[in-house]
Amino acid sequence: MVTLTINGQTLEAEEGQTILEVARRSGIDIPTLCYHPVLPPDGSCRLCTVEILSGSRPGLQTACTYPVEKGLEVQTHSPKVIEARRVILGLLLSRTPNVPLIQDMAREYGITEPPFPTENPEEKCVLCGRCVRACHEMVKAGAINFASRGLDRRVGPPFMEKTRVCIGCGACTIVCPTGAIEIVLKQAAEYLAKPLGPTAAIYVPSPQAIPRVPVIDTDACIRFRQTDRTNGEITDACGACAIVCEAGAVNFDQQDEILDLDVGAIIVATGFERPNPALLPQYSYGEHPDILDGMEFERLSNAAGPTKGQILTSDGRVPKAIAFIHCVGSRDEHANRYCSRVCCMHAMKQAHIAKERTGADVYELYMDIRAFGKGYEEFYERVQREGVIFIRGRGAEVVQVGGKLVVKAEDTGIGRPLILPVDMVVLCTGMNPPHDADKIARTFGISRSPDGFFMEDHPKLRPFQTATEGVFLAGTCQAPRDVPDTVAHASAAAAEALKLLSRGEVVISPQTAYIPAELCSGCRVCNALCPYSAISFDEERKVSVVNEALCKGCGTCVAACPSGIIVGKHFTDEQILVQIEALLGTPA
Amino acid sequence: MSEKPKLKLALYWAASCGGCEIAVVEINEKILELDAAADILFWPVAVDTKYDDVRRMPDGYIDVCLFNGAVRTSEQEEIAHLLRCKSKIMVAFGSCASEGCIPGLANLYSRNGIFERAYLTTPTTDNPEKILPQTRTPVPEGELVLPEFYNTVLTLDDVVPVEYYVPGCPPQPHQIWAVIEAIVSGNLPSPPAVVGAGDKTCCDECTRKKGEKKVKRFYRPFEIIPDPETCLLEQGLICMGPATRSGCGQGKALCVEANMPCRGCYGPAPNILDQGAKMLSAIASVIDSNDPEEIARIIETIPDPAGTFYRFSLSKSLLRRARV
Amino acid sequence: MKKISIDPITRLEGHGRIDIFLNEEGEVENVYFVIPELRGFEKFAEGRPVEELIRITPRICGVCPEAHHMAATKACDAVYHVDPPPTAKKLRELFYSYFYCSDHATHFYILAAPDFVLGPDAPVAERNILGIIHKVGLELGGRVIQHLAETHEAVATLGGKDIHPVAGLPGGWSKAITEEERRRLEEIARRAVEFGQLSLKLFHDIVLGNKAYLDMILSEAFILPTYYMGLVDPRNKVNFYDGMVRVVDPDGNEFVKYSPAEYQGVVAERVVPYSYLKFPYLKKVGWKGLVGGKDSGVYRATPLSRLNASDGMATPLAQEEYERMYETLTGDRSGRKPVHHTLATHWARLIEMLYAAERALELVTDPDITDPNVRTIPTATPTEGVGIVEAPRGTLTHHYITDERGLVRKANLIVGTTNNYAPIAISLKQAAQGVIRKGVEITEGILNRIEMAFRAYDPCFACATHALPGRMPLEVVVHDASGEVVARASRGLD
Amino acid sequence: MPEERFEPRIIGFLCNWCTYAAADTAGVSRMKQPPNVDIIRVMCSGRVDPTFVLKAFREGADGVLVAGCHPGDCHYSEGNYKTLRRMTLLRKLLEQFGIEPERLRLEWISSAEAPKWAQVAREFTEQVRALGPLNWKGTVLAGLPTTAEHFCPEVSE
Repeated sequence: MVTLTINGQTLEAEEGQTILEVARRSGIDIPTLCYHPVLPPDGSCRLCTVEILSGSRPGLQTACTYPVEKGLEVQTHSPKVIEARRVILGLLLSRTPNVPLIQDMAREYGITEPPFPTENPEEKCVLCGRCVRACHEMVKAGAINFASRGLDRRVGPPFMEKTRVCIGCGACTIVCPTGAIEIVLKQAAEYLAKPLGPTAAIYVPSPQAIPRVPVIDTDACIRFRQTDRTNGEITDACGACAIVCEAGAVNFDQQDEILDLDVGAIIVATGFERPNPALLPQYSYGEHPDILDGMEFERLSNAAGPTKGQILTSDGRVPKAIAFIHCVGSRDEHANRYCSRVCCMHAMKQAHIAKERTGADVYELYMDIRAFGKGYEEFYERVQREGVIFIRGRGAEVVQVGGKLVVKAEDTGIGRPLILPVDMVVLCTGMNPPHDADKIARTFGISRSPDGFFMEDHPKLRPFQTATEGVFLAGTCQAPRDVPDTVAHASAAAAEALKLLSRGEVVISPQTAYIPAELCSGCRVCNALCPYSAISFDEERKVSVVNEALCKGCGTCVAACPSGIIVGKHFTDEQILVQIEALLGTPA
Repeated sequence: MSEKPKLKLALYWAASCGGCEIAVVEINEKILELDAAADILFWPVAVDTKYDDVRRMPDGYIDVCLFNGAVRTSEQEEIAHLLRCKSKIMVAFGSCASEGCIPGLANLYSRNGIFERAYLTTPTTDNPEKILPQTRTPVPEGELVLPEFYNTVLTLDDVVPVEYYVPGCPPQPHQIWAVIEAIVSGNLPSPPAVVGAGDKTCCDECTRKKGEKKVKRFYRPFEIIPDPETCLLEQGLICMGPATRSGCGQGKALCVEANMPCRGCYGPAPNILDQGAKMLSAIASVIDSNDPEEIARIIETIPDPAGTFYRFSLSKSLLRRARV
Repeated sequence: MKKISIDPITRLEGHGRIDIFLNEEGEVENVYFVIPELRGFEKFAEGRPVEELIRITPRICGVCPEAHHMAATKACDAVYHVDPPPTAKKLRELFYSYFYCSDHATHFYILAAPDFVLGPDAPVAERNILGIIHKVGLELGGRVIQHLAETHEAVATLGGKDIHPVAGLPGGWSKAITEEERRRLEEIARRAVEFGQLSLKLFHDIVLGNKAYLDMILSEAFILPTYYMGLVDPRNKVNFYDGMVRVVDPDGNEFVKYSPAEYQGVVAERVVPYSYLKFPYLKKVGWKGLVGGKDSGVYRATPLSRLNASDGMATPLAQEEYERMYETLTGDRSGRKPVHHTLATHWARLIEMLYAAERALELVTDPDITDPNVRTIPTATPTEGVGIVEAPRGTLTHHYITDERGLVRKANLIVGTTNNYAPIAISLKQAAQGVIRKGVEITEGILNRIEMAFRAYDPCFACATHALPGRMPLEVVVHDASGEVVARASRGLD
Repeated sequence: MPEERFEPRIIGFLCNWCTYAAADTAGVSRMKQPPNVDIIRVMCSGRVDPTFVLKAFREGADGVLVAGCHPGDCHYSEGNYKTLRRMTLLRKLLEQFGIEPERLRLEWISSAEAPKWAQVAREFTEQVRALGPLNWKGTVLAGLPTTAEHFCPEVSE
C-alpha cells in the first residue's frame, strides 16, 4: 500500500497501479484516447497528461503509464495540464475535424474549430495505436502496424495490401475509438449480419439457459482460432473476456471429458432433432431471410433475442402479413409420416404473439388442428377471436415475387387456390429422431420403431420401459410430445428408475441357462460366448458355471454346448424338438 | 463265480474290421479268467463252433451276445436276427454296431457309386466287359450266390432291439474287462444303456490346459506343431473331444495324448442327439469374427464338415445318409 | 434242386465260401472261392482331407491297422512332396517292427498252431488258443500272452493307440519318445528277440521234428509255383517299411523291380461276377485264369514270397534261420530259391518275426531315436502319391489323388490278402483234389486239411475286400454232380 | 386330373424380440403371407442349435428359415452373430448331404419390419417350391428300418 494525493485528496493505492487507474477508481475524471482497459498502456495520445507536484519525475506526465509511488502528489486539472490538453486536442481536431468523439472532447476544452489547416477532412484515424496493440498484443496476429513518419504516419497492413496474416477477427474495429477501421472480410461480415445467431464469440446460449453461464464459440473466438491456425504455436491470444471478468470465471482450458459411471439404471432422454426445412424445396427455406422455422421465430420473438423481442423482418421493418405453414415435414409421405403433435400449438402461440406485437395479418395454413391437451382447445378459440386467420389447406409453396414473399395454398373450405403476399413465413417444422439414434440404440441395447424414435417395451402398458432391463425412455426420444407430456413421461421414467434403485434387487426373467456341474466336462466352449459374461470357469472343480443373475437367457451357450448339458430353461432341447415333431408330424 | 452255472457268452462280428475281436484278445492274461468265468459258446474268430450249433440252441439260450460290426448286407441282418433270438441280452459292441463307425461314411455315397469306383474306375481295375458282382451267378457246375449289398450302412439297433451299447473304435481293453466283470457279476444298469464308457466327454479326461476359445483360423493336423500343454481346439485344430463320450483313456484322452485331435470314436456325448450337429455348433460358435466375409474365409479352413463331424456316427445321425 | 445258397439258414454259414463241385466219378470237378463282402473305402475316401485317410483306412482291418496307417502315411508324404526328419522315419519303422512281432505271433499261435501243435484231426472244441495253452502248458502259454501284451504296449506307446493308431502325419510322426519310454521299449525288444528264437525252436521241435507234418509240407498238394512279390531294401534284403517292390519269377529270377509310383504298370485287378473281391495279377504276364506257373500272371505276396523275392534278411539271427530254411526245403546248401511249398509260409513267418524283433532292437538303441524333431511341415501343393509297405499278409499299396487343397479326388487300394486271392483259390483246388478221392469219406479232418492250405496265407478278408467284416469264417460246401450238398464244414478263421 | 401344386413345409425359427414381433405385427396388420411357414419361437436366434435344423429336415421339412435381429441390433447384443457363423458352416454341411444350401435361409428382420417378414415368407416359400420336395423321411430314408422288430427266423433242418 502506498499513499498519494490527487487534487489534494489522499488516496490509498496498490503497488504497480497507475495514476489513471487509481483516479478512475476514485471517480476522478482524466480523459483518455489511446488507453483501453484490455490493452497495455501506451501513453501515445498524451491526453491523460497530469502534473506531478512531488514525485520521482516531477512535471507533466501521462497518467496511464505513471505508476503510483509513496507521497506522490498529483494535479489532474492544473492550468498547466489544461493548457497541454488543449494543444493536444487542437492538433487532433485539426487531423480529424469530423470525428464526433474528438469534436466532443475538444469542445469540453473550449475548442470548436481546428486551430490548424486540415489535410484530409475525411480522416478518422487518430493514430492512437489501440488497433495496432490489439492486433499485436491481444490477437497476436501482427497484421497491422504504423507505417511512415510524421505527417505520412498511418496504420495498415504491410504496403497497405491485403494480408493473409489478418484473421478477420475484427478486434481492431472493436478497440478503435473513432470507428476508423472497417471489416471487409466476407466471412466476418456474414457473421455479423446473422440476425438470430449468437452475437459474440462468448455468449449465453439462451436467456433462459440453466445454469445461466456463457459459452465460448470456439469457431469464432480469437484465442481458439489463433491456436488452431498456428497449430498451437500461439495459445494465449486475446483473452479479453478473461481480463475483464473480475470473477476470473473464464477458463480456456476446459476439455470434453469421458466419465465412466457405474449406475443401476439408465434414463435415455436424448430428445429430438430439428428437421431441416431446406430438404423440402417448395418452401424455399434458406433462400430468403424472412422464411423462418419455428425455432427461429421463437428466438426472434424472445425478449432477450437480438431484437429485444420486437418482431421485425430482416430489413428491420414491422411485418404487415405473416403466414404460419403447418405440418412442414410432418404427415408427409415425402418426409415424416407421423404427426409431430407439438406444431399446431406452438404455431398458435407464435401467431398470438405476432398478432399482439405487430398487429399484422396472421394466417395459419393447417391440415387439421390438433388441440388435444388441457386448455388447448380454449386457446385455439381465443386465438381465433384475436383475429388470426385459419385457412384449412396445406401451404403448398413459398415463392419470391420481386423480392416479396408469396405463399401458395389451397383453401379447402371454399375449394379455391390461394395466393398470399406476406412479409414473413414461419414453417412449423416438427420433430425428427436424432440422426445418430441408431448409435444410441445400439449403445443401450434398445430398438427403434419405424418412425425412428426409440421403441417402448409396450405401447400401452410399458410406455417408458425398454426391452433392456434397467434402461428407460424419457420425452421426445421415444415420440414427439410437448412439455407437459414430456414432464409426465420423464417423471414416470425417473420414478421407475428410483423404484429399481431403492429396491436394490432386480427381477430377472426365468429363461436362464443352467449348467449341471456333475455333467460338465469343462471344455470351456461356452465361456467366451456369453455377452453378459455370465459364464465363469470354476478352476477348482474344472466346470463352467452360469451366474443366473447375469444370464439373460438368450440360449446361445445352450446351442453351443457340445456335450448338450446346458439347460435353457423354458426353451429346452426337448421342448423345441417336440415342437418340430408336432409341426411336421401332422399332414400338410 | 464257480458255484453258479458258468455264463453262456457269444461273440459275433458283422460289418466290422475285426479290431473289436483283437481288442477282446487284448485283455491278455484276463482271457484265462474269462475262460474260467464263462463258456464261450460261439466266437468264429477264435473258437471253432458251427452255425448249426447256434441254430439248434433254444431261444434265449445264450446269456449275452457281444455283437460288433454294422449291418451292410442281407446276410448280416439275418445273423443279427438269429443271434437276437438266441440271446437273452444283446450288446452292440463297438462303434460300428452302435453308430456305424467309419464304414458309415459310405452313407455319403450310394451303392452304385461304390460299385462303379470299385469295379470300373479304379486305375488298376481290369474289367473289359464291365462286369459287376451279381447276387446269383450261373456257372457250368451250378449257381454261385452273393448276399445283397445294402445301399445304406445300418446299425445293430436299426434291425434288432438292443439292451446295451459298448462304444469305442475299438472299445479299449480295460473297458471291455469292466463290462465283462459287470456281466459276470450281474451289475448291469437297466437297459437300454451305454456300458464300458464314461458319462462325460473326452475333455473331462483330457489333461491339456483349457481356456476361453476364440479361433481366427483352423489348421489341419500336419500344418502346425501344437503346443503340448494347451487345448488343441484353442490352437485351431478341430478336435471332436468336446462332443465325444469319455472313456477311451484311463484318465487321459488317447489321441490327444499323442498330440492328435480326437475324431470321436467313442460316439456322441451322453446327452446329445446328433454328434455332428453339436460339434458343428460348438466349432462355429468359437469362430472369432462377426464379419460375414471373414467368417466365410475362416470356414473355408474347415475342408470336410460331414467327414469330420460325423466320422464315426453318420449311421446314427439325424439325417443318417446323404441324398445321392 | 435245392440251392444251398438261397436257403437263409445255410446262408448264415459264413462270410467266405468254398464251393467244391464233384463230377460223376466223385472227383473234384471245380472249386470256387467266393468273397461275399465289399468295403467301398475307395469311394468314401473321396472328399476327405487326404491326411485323414491315415486315420480312416486303418478301419479297413483291425488286425493290421498299423499297415494301413503306415501305407497311408507314406502315401501322404508323397502327396505333399515332403520328407520327414530321420527320427520320424525311425520311429515309424520301430513302431512297424513291434507290430510285426505281435501280428505274426497272433497268427502263428492263435490260428495256425492248433493245426500243428494239436494236429489236424484233434477235436474241434480243443482246436483253439486255449487248447494250445493246455497242450504246451501254461508256462509257454504265459510267454505267448506276455509277448502279445508287451508288443501291443509298444505299438500303443509309439502310435498313440494300438488298434487303429493315430501318430502318422504327412511329413512325420506326431509324437517323439522320452528316454524313459525308450528304456521300456528296449526291454520289450530284447524279450521279443528271445521269443522269436523260442518260437523257431518250438517250430523245429513240434513241426519239423514230426515226419508227418514235414511230409505234408513237402507233399505235391501243397506246392504251387508262382511269381513272388516283396519289398526289399537297396541290398535286396527283406524290408517291411520302405524300399522297392521286387518280383521274382517261379525260377527265382528277378522279373521286375519297381518303385511305389510305378505300381500301375505292374499290377492289374480282374473282376468276376461271383465274388465281391478282384483278382490281382501281373499285367506284363497277363490274366490266364486261376492257374500257376510262369505263363500265368498269378503271383503271391506272403512271408514266403518276401523271402523268395529277397536275397536274405538284414539281421544276423534271422539271416541264419533264412539259410537254414532254404537248405532244408531244397535239400542242398546252395540256398537255391525260390521254394514253392505253401505250408513253409509258417516257417517264413517266424523268420520274419525274429527279424522284426532284431530290427526293433537296432532302432530302439539308436542314439537319435529320442530326438524331439519328428515333424516337417509340408509346404508344397498336394497332388498325387503312392505309399507301399509290406503288410504281414502281403504287399500293401495305397494310391491317392487330391485337388490343390489336399482333398481326395480318387483313391485306389491293393491290400495284402487281395494279392493272394488267386493263389489261395488255386491252392484250395489243389488241396481239394489232393484229399478228396472217390470213396474216401469226407471227414471234418479232410476238410480241415483243405483249410490248412487256405490258412497258410493268413488271409484277412477284412483287408481284402476293404469290406467289413474282418475275420472271415470259411465254409466248405461239397456238391455232388447233381448239385446236392454231400458235405459241409465251416470254421472261423483269423 | 390336374397336377397338384407342391406345397412346401417350412419351419421358421424366430427370435422373440425382432422377427417374432415382426411376424406378430404382420399378422395383426393382416398382411398377406403364405401358410407354409410354421413358426417356432426362441428367445434369440443364437438359441437355434443346428440339431434343430437337421431334425426339421429329417422330420420332413422342405425348408428351414432362421431369422433374428439385424447384426448389431441383437437384443442380446451378439447372439445373432453366433447364428450367422453356425448357419454358414451348416450350409456347407448340408451340401455334403445333398441338400441344397438354399433350403436353409438366414434373415435379419427387426420388429419394425413386418412387411419384410411377410415378403421373406412369400419369397422363401416360392424359392422352396421351385426347389421341389425334400421329404427326407419319404425319399432318402424310405425303406430303411426305423424301429427294430424282434422276430426269430424260421429254422429249417
